[in-house]
Amino acid sequence: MSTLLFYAIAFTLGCYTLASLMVLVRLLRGPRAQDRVFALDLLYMQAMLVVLVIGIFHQSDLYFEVALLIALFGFVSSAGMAKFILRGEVIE
Amino acid sequence: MEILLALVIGVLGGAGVWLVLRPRTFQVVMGLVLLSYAVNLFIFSMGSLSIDHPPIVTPGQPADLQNYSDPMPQALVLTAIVIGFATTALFLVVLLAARGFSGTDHVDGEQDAP
Amino acid sequence: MTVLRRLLPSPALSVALLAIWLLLARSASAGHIVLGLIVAIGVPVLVSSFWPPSRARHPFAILRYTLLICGDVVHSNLVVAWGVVRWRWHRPAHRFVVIPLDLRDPVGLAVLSMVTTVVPGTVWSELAVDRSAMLLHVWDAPDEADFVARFKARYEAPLREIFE
Amino acid sequence: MTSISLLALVALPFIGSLLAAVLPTRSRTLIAAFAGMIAAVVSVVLLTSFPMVRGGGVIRETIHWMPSIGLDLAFRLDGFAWMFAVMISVIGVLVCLYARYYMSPEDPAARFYAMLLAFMGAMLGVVMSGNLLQLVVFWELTSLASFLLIGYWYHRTDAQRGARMALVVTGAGGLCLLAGVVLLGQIVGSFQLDDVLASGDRIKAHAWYPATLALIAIGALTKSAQFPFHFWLPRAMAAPTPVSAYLHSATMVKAGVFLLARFWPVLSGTDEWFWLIGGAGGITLLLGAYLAMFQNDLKRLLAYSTISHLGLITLLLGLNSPLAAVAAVFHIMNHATFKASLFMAAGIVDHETGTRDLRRLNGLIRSMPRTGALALIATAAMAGVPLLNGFLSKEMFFSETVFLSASPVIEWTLPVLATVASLFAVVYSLRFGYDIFFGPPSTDLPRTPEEAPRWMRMPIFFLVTACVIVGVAPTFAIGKVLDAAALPVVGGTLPAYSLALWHGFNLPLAMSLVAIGGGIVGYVWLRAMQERGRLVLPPLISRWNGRELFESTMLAITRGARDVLNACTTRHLQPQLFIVIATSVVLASFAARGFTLSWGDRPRVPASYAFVVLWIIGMICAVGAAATAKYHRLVAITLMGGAGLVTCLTFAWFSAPDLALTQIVVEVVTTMLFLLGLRWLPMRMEKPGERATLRDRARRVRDLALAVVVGGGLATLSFAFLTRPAPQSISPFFLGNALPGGGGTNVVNVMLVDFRAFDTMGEITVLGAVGLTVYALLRRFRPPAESIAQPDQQRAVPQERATDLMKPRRSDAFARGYLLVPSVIARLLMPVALVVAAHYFLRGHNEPGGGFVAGLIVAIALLMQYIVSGTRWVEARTRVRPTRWIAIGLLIAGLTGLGSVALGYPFMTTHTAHVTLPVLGEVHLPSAAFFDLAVLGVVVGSTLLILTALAHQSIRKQAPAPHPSTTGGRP
Amino acid sequence: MNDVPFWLQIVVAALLFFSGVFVVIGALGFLRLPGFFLRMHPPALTYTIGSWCVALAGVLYFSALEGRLAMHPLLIPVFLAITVPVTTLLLARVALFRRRLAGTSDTPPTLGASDAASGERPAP
Amino acid sequence: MNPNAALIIAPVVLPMMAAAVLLLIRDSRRLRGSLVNIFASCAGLAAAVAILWHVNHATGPDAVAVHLTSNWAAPFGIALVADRLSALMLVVVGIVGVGTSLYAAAGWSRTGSYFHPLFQILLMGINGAFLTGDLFNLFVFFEVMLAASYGLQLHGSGWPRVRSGMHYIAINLLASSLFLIGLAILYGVMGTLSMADVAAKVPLVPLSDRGLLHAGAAILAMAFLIKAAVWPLNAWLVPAYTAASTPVAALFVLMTKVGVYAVLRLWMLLFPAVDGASTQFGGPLLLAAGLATLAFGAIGVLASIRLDRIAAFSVIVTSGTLMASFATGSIAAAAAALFYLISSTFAVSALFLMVEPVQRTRSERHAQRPVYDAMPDEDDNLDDEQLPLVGRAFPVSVAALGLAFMACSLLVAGLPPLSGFLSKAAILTAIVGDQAHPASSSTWILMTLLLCSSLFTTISLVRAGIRHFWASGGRFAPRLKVVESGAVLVLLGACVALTVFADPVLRYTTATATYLHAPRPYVDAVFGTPPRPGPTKPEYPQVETP
Ligand code: NA
Ligand code: NA
Repeated sequence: MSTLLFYAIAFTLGCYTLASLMVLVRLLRGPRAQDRVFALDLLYMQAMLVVLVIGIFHQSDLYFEVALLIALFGFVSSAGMAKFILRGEVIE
Repeated sequence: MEILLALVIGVLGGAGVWLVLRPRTFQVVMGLVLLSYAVNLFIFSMGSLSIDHPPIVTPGQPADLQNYSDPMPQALVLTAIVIGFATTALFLVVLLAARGFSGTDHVDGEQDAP
Repeated sequence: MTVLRRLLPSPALSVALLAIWLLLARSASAGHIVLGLIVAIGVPVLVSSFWPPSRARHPFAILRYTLLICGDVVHSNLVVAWGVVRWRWHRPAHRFVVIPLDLRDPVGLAVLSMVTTVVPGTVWSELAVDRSAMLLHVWDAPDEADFVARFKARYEAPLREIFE
Repeated sequence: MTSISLLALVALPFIGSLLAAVLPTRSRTLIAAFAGMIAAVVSVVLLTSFPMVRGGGVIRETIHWMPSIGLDLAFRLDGFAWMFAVMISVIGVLVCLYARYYMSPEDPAARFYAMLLAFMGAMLGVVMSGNLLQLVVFWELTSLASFLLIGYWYHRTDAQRGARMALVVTGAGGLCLLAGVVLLGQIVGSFQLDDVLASGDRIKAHAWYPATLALIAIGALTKSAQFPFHFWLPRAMAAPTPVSAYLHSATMVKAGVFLLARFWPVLSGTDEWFWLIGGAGGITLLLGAYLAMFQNDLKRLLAYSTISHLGLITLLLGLNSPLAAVAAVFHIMNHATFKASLFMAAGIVDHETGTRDLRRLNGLIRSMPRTGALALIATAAMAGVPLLNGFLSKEMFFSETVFLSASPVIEWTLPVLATVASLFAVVYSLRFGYDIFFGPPSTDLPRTPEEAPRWMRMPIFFLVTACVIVGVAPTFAIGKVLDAAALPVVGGTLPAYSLALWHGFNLPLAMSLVAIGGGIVGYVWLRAMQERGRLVLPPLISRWNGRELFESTMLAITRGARDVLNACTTRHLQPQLFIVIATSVVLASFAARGFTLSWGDRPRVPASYAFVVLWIIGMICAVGAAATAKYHRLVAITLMGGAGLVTCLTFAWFSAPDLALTQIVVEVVTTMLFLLGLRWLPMRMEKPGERATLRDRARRVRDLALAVVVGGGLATLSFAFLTRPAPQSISPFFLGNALPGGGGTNVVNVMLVDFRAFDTMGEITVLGAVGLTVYALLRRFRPPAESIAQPDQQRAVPQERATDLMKPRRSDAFARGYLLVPSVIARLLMPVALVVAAHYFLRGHNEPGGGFVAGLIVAIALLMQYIVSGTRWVEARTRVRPTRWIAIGLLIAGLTGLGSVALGYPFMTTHTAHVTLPVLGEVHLPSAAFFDLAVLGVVVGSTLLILTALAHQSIRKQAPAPHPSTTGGRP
Repeated sequence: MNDVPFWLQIVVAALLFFSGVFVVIGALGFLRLPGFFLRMHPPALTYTIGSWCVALAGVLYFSALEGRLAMHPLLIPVFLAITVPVTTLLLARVALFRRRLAGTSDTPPTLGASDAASGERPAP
Repeated sequence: MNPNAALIIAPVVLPMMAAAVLLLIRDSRRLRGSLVNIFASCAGLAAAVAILWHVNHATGPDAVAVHLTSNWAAPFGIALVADRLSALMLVVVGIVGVGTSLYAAAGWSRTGSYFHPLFQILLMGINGAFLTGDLFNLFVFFEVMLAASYGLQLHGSGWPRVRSGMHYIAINLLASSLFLIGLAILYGVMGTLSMADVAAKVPLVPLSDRGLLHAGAAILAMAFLIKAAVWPLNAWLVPAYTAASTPVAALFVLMTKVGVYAVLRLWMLLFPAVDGASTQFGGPLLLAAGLATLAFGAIGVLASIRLDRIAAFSVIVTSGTLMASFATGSIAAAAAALFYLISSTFAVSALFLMVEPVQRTRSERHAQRPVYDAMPDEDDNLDDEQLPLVGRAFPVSVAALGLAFMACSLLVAGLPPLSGFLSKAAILTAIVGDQAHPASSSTWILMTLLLCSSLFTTISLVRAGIRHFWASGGRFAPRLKVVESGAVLVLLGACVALTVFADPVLRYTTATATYLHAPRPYVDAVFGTPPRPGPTKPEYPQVETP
């Protein structure tokens, strides 16, 4: 791992986590439920990105699997929440 | 980092305990979930934590805990996660049933329990 | 023919699945191709009760459309990012826009929704029950009519070509 | 006869009891004859064996039962036991005969005689026990049998109460006896009676002697109805009279004095013995006689008289004098004969007149002269009139009190006490004899009295004859028996005594005369007073009622127990959880004392600021979830998702890809679960003006403190482990053997399906069981009233306006309205998810993944279909049978494991088939893959079972017929 | 394992850099913008260019590292494109529904409300 | 592989397979389900008896039978260990299982879904817990047992069940967390999970780590003590057991024994009398807890009017007695306690089975009024003012029920002549006569409490018996089904057999207790069992561990 890449990755991770903090503020502040749900969804995305970047950092493919799962199924819980807010029940 | 991880475990556990002691069923089940996070991380922290040494055998690497992270706690946590999930599901359904019977979401089924 | 149709209810899907399989496997060895074929053929049969046969055609149109979207995504990203950065000094003309739809195919509509989602600056907000119109929230649309026309031409028309 | 089987002798009544129980219950003559025969056989065998026990002879028979704790079936018959056994069996014969006439034809005879025989057997067992523990066994059996006999007329409240009281008092005494016996056995080193009888000195010198004595004494005194345990005996009068006659004369109450006499050689001779046994006997003697004078019920009068006479026997035994002990043995016999006959007579009176009230019964001698005559003789014996057996033992007692050498106070009190008690005895005997049989005949009796049948009088006649013969010619009639019986009691050397009728004019005779004379005067005076309505209740102690004391004590201890219980336990969940957690904290800190937290020297994990931030986010999420769970459930679920996500990232970061995968899918499913459940929980609104009470706030502070302590403790512990050098772990073995031995590079997966496959098997079973439970519970789910209606959101949609917010329908290819696009996407996702699941499943052994993750992926994909298309739509298109998935999964798991057993290897041993296929080349097919398939099956089945069972509630609630078993459908 | 050429490292670093910057801007917008519908726009940066850059970086980096074409990171943007619309669609609908319910001004009326008579009736 | 070793997995795998098969049988096929259930239970009992037979007759190292699941040597794989203690417990489970499965066949499965599969899974969990030689596997089987028990406890639903079930589940989920934490600490200190390995490594734990070791053990013990219903951690038991349906409650009697077993097993392995630094660590605490539990249970029995509550508190009494007796550290007391365990398990289980049939006899009047609630009327004994002096015959079913009830009462209260008394007498003689531990105040307290518990139980059961069998009002002759009677008969018959063959059993338990007090044979057997060389492990062992 070269220094350049190391710093790039450090910067990127820093950006991601900074972004996560901002999203967390939104998650806590709301004001409405949809804001929070959206924030959670975004948090999943950022987490996925963190995992991917760590994978690059460690030159390892294993992290990709986790990211893939988040990409594929991270939306399910937020979609469920959205439906719940909209209709009062998830499965009709 | 160790301090912080320990702190995370502590905070998760503390929050879980606090919720478990609350009077509403929903709080209790949330508490159990948080507690299970704490416990899983706690078990996990018993092994030698290492970064980028997943317990996936690479031929030629000596099979020791310097080159791989400890697989044992991971196997335990894996089982614990599954069992925790199952029991959470069960408790949730039981609290729903209790709510159906008692008409309240108090853990004792009493509206004004002390 | 019927046997083939039964075995291969949606060839496009099967191709896509095979591609996904090979990407996941990170290998194009004989073994993985065989496995991938098994999966690609078997899975659509398994889920056929959920999945009505797709009517997607014109693979080149699909490719062209994809490339178009990719370009728009990059462009819109810059626009929205820039908009966020200078939010304090300049407010974009954000508004709801009703877009009358000619596209009726559910899959086409789904792709349209993906497009609006993927392209920053548009948020799919509502679809009329009869699929005759959709409501978009647009980041910056100074001229509503112009936006509608551009949108329909750029995004809806190709989809009608592909799906109808 | 040269030898007899004591075991057979004791067993015979029990066997008879069993047989009697199954005889037709109304054939009372047959059953009575059968029971009498049994008793007669025992009597005859015993009587013929007298030569073997004369002069210190002992018959022994031992059958090993539980030699490890020193409990054997050891039967031992010496002269004393023989005397008792004869008494028990002979009076038993008479009672059987008498009961035949006494009991009503409607009374269930089988039960009566079965119990009577069992009782007889138990008594025989007590007196013939050669092992102390065995003695306790039979002892408690007598309590039990007497309980059943007293409660024979169980529908009557007095029978219930009397039986219960008798059992509780004597049963408790029996338990004390057990304790005493255990101590005694420990002192002696053996429970064999022979050994114990040979260790008198060691016992009395032992530090445990007082405790042992007290415990055994309590056992004996309760049984013999001695003060302060005397109150149960009059209550036992609720029993049928034949039972009373038996209990009061030869059995039950005599067991107590039997025990005292049995242990006399080894326990007596000390001051403790004198004060405890003698004191209790003396008080009982006086108290019983005193109370007897005031009784108006025939049977109760006799009961108090029994108490008094047993007090006399106890007192005699307590005097520490061999001669007194002999007198005690003699009085045991005498009392049995006259008391049995008196009860039988009382029973006849009761039977014939329909009442037992002394005040109503008068002049019965005219209507039943023969019974009257017999009863009068027996009464005289009870009163101690010369030429009857009662007189002899009473004289022996008087002379003992007179010639006893003790402290001056005792030397003076005892004779006075004896005389006064005797005087009282004369009074109550007169009340019994004169009040009933003389005076003008009663006219208002419930029944017109007639002479009893001859065979009913027969037993009385027999007993009264014995009284007379013994009274007139004691040495001839009873001398040898008394010698034989008293010898073991006094411990080997019989003191010189004379059974002569006439000892000259001496102090004892004077005391007798005073007693008789004073008694007559007292009777006349008492009668006069009572006719004026005074002295109806016993003065001084009429308020002090043992029975009431017992009842109120029982009530008090029951209530007290309830109070203690309420103080020691709780019905509420919160205190329970608090106690569990607090106890854990206390125990753990107590156990960990001495441990000092050091900073450790394990190499530190390199700092990563990204993770610092992420963990801070995780902590904020956790605290936020804790804070919002009460009023903002959805927010709490969201925050919990955040915490779970951070947990997942931590796993990923610290090289646990499998954990991260599992965590993320479980997270998704858990969230869905919560959302499904949220539908049925009540809205909670934070009331702005509401302030918590002080108590609530105190509780919160307390809980917060505990939470902080637990959190701190967990943090400290994990920090300790994170910084300590790792121990010598077994893990390197797994790393080294996963590939060569387990055939996979993913060590964690190899552990799950090979090294620790047994765990995984249990784990999927848990999952299956939970799925089944959830389903079963939800089939009976009754939604709360306010949740049955449509959710607010759905009602808020204006019905008259077309809107895209519509429910999914069963028949459409895609959902409509707002769900159109999501449904297309969800359906597109389905095949993709299956491919991904297949990918994770197949690579699990070598890379992160495996059956569990694959199973959850499948489940989530299906769940998504439910969300966008609704339950009916999905289930119309596919028949997901979760239970079958579970069943097949478990079967595959079990069969995979058993397959290796069939091959001669341990359960779950992995076998790998190496197959060479045309295109693919060599393919390894490990049996672990089958096991992983089983995992997948169970995971899919259980998850779907849980989620769909919950989802079904939404459609169910709209169904018009809310019968639980008809809706929901079988999955 | 091959060495990754420096020029490629520069490319990868740049991609990562862009990804980070866009993600932060997206989050910033999500945090700062007023109104839910406005806030829904910036997060698109995260799941479009944010993820694309990283995926591309992954493709380049791993291909160079392993000496063969490693296209699998591209699956992530593809899957995101498929799945993300579900949540955003539903959430936008939620916001719309709630605004209509609350009677917030400048909320567009229900689509197709005018031809309700001819259209299908909503399910009860 | 030794065929006996193969037998060891039967008590676990058999019920699991049976559960799977039962899942494939439709709920409507009740008879078939019941038959499979009974058959599986009987087969389980047969396997247990065979194991007991083997363990009892084998000598030397064979006396501890080890099954290395997955063919991995200890401490790496999960070893199932059938020693004298496990075998004994298995037989107890088997007998109770047969009894309750018979009883359940009377129609109890109808009140809800999946009764039979859950029943078998519960048996599987309990058997697994008794057999496993691995700490984490113990956790897993605890969870198997608990998961099934949740379902069974809630079987039939209804508010009392759900309420108590919710409490029961909450407490046990917490206990499971504690279990995991304790387990993790032990792993952190010793790096192993095999019980034998732990036992071997405890003496090597450095002094500086003893605190951690003890803390881990204490937390682990908490999990077991909750299961064992030790005061003050037992408030969940009575509501849960009394609310459960009759056969379930009878089956649950086994579950507290699992907690007691776990404490006993691990305490003996971890802190044996021979280990220097931590010898019998926590012993006084266990003793105190046992005594407190015994006292609590006895008071509870006394305070109870309802039969099911009496039975439930008897479960607590049993736990307290066992815990206190084991904690005295005396071999004879442990032996006697094991004997007591067998007897009391059967007895209380039978008592639970009788709760419902007995209530069928109850008259309306006495159903409402407990006997002790009011003082009796003023002394009134004259016959002519009372009910006629004519007895009433018991109908056959009542008589049978009454006899069974009486036997049960004798057994539970520890009154002669049945095994209940023998076991109590054995405990008393053991604690008083222990040469190694001269009688101390705790001995006397235990003795007093034991006798008091007998007395209180007698009082309560007499009260209940009178209420049900001697009711003065009209009484109903209950209809008893053959399977119900058979179930009670199985359990009581087992007690009678225990009474008759008390000495062989006590000799067995004495040998067991002696063996438990010196864990060396256990450790040796586990480590002395080699995996079978085979196709997948030709060059075994590849990696030696230190
Ligand atoms: Na967009
Ligand atoms: Na795996």
